[in-house]
Amino acid sequence: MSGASGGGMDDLYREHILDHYQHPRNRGTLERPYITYEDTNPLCGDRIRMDLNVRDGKIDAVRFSGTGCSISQAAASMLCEAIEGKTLDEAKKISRDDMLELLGIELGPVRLKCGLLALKTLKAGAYGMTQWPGEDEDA
Amino acid sequence: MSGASGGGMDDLYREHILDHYQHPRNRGTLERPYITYEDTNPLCGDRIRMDLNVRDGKIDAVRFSGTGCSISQAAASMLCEAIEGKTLDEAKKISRDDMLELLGIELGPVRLKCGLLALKTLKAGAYGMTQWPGEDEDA
Amino acid sequence: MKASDTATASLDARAVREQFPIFRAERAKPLRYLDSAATSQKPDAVIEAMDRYYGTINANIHRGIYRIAEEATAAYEDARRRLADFIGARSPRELIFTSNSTAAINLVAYAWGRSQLEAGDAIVLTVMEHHANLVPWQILAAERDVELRFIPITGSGELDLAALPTLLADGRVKLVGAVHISNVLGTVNPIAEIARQAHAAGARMLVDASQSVPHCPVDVQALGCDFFAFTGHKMLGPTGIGGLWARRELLEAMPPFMGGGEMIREVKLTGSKWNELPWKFEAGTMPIAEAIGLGAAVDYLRSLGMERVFAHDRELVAYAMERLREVPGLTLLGPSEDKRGGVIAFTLDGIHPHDVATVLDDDGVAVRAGHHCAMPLHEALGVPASARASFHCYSLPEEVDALVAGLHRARKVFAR
Amino acid sequence: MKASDTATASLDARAVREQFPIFRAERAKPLRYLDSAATSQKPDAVIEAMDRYYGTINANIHRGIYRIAEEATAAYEDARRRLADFIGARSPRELIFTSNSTAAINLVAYAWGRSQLEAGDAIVLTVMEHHANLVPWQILAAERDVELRFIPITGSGELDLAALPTLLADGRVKLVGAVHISNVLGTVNPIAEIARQAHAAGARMLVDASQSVPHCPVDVQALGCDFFAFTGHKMLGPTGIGGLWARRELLEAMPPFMGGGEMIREVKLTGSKWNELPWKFEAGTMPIAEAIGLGAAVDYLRSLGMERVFAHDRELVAYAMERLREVPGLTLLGPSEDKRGGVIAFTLDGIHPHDVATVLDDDGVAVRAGHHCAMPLHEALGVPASARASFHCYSLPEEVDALVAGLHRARKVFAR
Ligand SMILES: Cc1ncc(COP(=O)(O)O)c(C=O)c1O
Ligand SMILES: Cc1ncc(COP(=O)(O)O)c(C=O)c1O
Repeated sequence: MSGASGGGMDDLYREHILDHYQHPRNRGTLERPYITYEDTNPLCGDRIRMDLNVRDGKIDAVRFSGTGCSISQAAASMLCEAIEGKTLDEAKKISRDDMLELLGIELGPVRLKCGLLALKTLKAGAYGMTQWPGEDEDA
Repeated sequence: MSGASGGGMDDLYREHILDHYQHPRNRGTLERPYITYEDTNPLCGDRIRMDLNVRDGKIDAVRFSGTGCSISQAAASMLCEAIEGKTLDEAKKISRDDMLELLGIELGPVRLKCGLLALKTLKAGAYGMTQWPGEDEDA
Repeated sequence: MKASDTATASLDARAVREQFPIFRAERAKPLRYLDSAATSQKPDAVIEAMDRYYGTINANIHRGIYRIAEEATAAYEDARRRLADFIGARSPRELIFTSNSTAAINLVAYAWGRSQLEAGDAIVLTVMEHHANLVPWQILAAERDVELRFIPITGSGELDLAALPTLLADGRVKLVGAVHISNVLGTVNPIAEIARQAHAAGARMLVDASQSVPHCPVDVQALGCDFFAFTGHKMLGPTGIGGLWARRELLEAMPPFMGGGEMIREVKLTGSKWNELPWKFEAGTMPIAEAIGLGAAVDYLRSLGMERVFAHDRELVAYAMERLREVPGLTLLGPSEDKRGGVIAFTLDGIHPHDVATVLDDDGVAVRAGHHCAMPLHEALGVPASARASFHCYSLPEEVDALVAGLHRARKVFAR
Repeated sequence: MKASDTATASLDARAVREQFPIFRAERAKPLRYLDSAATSQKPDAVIEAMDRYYGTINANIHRGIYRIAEEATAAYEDARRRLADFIGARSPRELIFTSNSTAAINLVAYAWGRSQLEAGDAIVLTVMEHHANLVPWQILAAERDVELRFIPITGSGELDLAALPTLLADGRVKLVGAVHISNVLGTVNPIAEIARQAHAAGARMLVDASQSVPHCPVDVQALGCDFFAFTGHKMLGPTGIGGLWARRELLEAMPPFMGGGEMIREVKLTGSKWNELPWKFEAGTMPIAEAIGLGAAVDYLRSLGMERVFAHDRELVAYAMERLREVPGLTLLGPSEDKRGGVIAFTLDGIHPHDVATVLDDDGVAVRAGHHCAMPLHEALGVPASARASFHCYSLPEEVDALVAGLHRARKVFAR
């Protein structure tokens, strides 16, 4: 059983997390998004909205907005970076583990939901999936 | 804390309890009772009905009927014996402790309710009292 | 651990018994506990799991970010997973913790029943239901003008399934509810067949599994039911916890039951959005220690093997029936040994079950006397009350012997 | 024991702490537990009382005639008596065991609310309610077309009572519900005054006492309320148990909530008669061990003295507020020290409460971060979330010091 700071706090707040948190990429909204979806983490009130524009099956613009902790906001920023330019099908394939790999940190069960909120919002928006990615593992 | 058989089983089934159980006094019903009331012990399904006739303020006939264990039936039999010929006011004064003294045995919290069922039925019938006699002590 | 579920060697009840502190406690007379259908005893493993939670990781769950809160959350959700697996659920999301079976059935009656049933609908139950699977439906029936119908029992204490097609015939039945193993008769009911007929008639099937989950292998998929209620304290677990399993689609469609923290996703003064399954139905601080204790109970039962637990129950009940038939004036209630679990109720001529129990208590033999929360069944059987002996994995044949000796003694006392 | 309730010597928190196994457990970093508003830690006396039940007298209650069943029944009802006495109830019959505060409030919403409220009626709550005293009423309001009204808060985080007469003016209000001590702001609300106005307007008064019963002397008579809900796990007791006190006349008039065993007097297939108070509202096998554990918690709290427990909380909160003001960029939520209990919530500029909590966790400091099940309050305060420290009898000033040190550290991490 690993706690939130399984690898220690300094590990959790690695340079790149703080960097994405304090200098988020793709923060903002799109004017007439093709896809827009907002979700919250019921446990803490974190809130993420993802706006996507798709052209020729490719995500040609993506923005996130919302409020939350460094993990949820950095994750959203990283996810935007990762999917921009990808096809929707490629985006759909991004898994829970891929997201955690992007974050590069170990998360306990509660903060895991912060780390996965952006992905969850994307998936719900992009193809109506309303469960936690990999839900039963973190149920 | 004293169990059902606080004083040992042979104590509990003293001669006079078994005698009243096996040879109940006043068992039966009255044809047109002045007062009739039936109650059950929800814990076990024991059931007692008491029928009373009152003349000149005196209980001039009393009968009990119902089904139940030796304690509840013997208690009813003893209570009938005790109140026949008494005034209603005198009958109302019979307390929980008086009833237990009549029984002459120690009862744990569960069988206490068997021992007091007849008295409870009488009180409810005789003056609309709908609580256990001495309720808070045996709540 | 799963392998042992199908092990064939029989249970070493004497060794099992050593793991239950209540049987090691010193007392004037040894405890002969024959009331496991009312509540089971608890092994050290269960008590210790709860003490460990309280003593090392006690914290509220789901919201705490600090270490012990995350450990407590993981332990709680882990217990859910083990329990879901134990009964054959497809996902832990279908398993809602409640405070007991009664609360589980009331959850269905309120959240599903109130949203689905209307005047003119009907519910089919059985005459052998425990009050827990009767009174919630009576309350609903009175409120909504819904009709209750009952599957009767045969003379040998089995469900009279011949009556079922007629009960279902008019297509108004929305729910069929039945106890899996009767807590009085011990009868093991043919749930899969009832569920098949219920579904064919367009009704949902609810199973009161309070007496089966603790005693025999169960699989909600094989039973083919829709709702499945059970209770922790009868399955070697603590008081204060139970479970409701239901098909996910049904749970998704149901409105919540209790409102409060945790079951919501977002609250504004003007209204709220519900949380996901299973938390939509878990309002407020849950019985956390109890869920963890129940998880330990599941592990313990699995280590014994449910096939073996059931075989042990059935051996004891067969032995008890044989021995009880020796007692003059004794009437056994319920079916033959091959059709029942580890429960045996009886009456003794001229001696009220209360008095039977009191005499037995004097020898340290604990049996239940009364209607066992099944008044309508007793009415159908034509007896106001009965005495009942019931077993679990720690029960021994000499406890049956003590019971029989006590019954002979009771007859002597009352023959005076 | 009662005498110590008014003792003046202050609490020896260091000695108290020794009696809590969680603080004696070995761990890499000492536990600085500042989340008692979420759940309290448990003293040995409580855990041992439950272990003793399971290990020596484990049996189902009220129906068993044998010795351990009678002992278990007596222990359970004894716990009720002690709890009733602790909150000033006139009779133990007015005290219903529930599984937590949330269930207690839902009981009122279902059994009283559904039988008393109709379209056009109104309920007054406060903006600072915990979801437990908000969502049940939202569900009812939506179902019955009942209007919800809210007492707002002032800039300092107190109830704005000036608004109450207007809210009550049209005579449509049937219930006023308010939290006794806010679980976020720490505000101690003037319940007696609110109850007075509620009654004058013909409304009933419900108090969510989840944060007061565990921390200060309470007396339902002095408060003048009608319904009073509390929860065991916050008052040094186990999870899985709580209580509802209500005036007897109200309870007598209410229909039951959950149906099942024990709450009935007589069951026929066609209908049932309810049991007496308090059992009418206690369906199925209750949390027996938990009630006994809660009884032990009451004894323990009384031995400390509730005046002293409250004084200890308030000393710590005053100290914490003083120390927290040193932290640059920190904003305290709620009123001044003299108006609050042992709860202090705050925000830190530029650092989300989650991140605050994670940094603190690294030093073993356990605080809560989020909306603390009070989303509408956070909306009113204009912050999405806050961090919260809260105390109980085992809390120490050096835990506050560790909190402050951790906050300075968090500022450094996020200043990179
Ligand atoms: C003010 C208040 N009300 C209600 C509750 C709900 O208590 P429980 O979760 O034990 O039902 C809490 C605690 O979470 C609380 O702080
Ligand atoms: C068949 C059956 N159903 C339901 C129950 C109720 O269980 P609980 O009291 O734990 O809710 C019991 C046990 O009392 C039972 O035997």
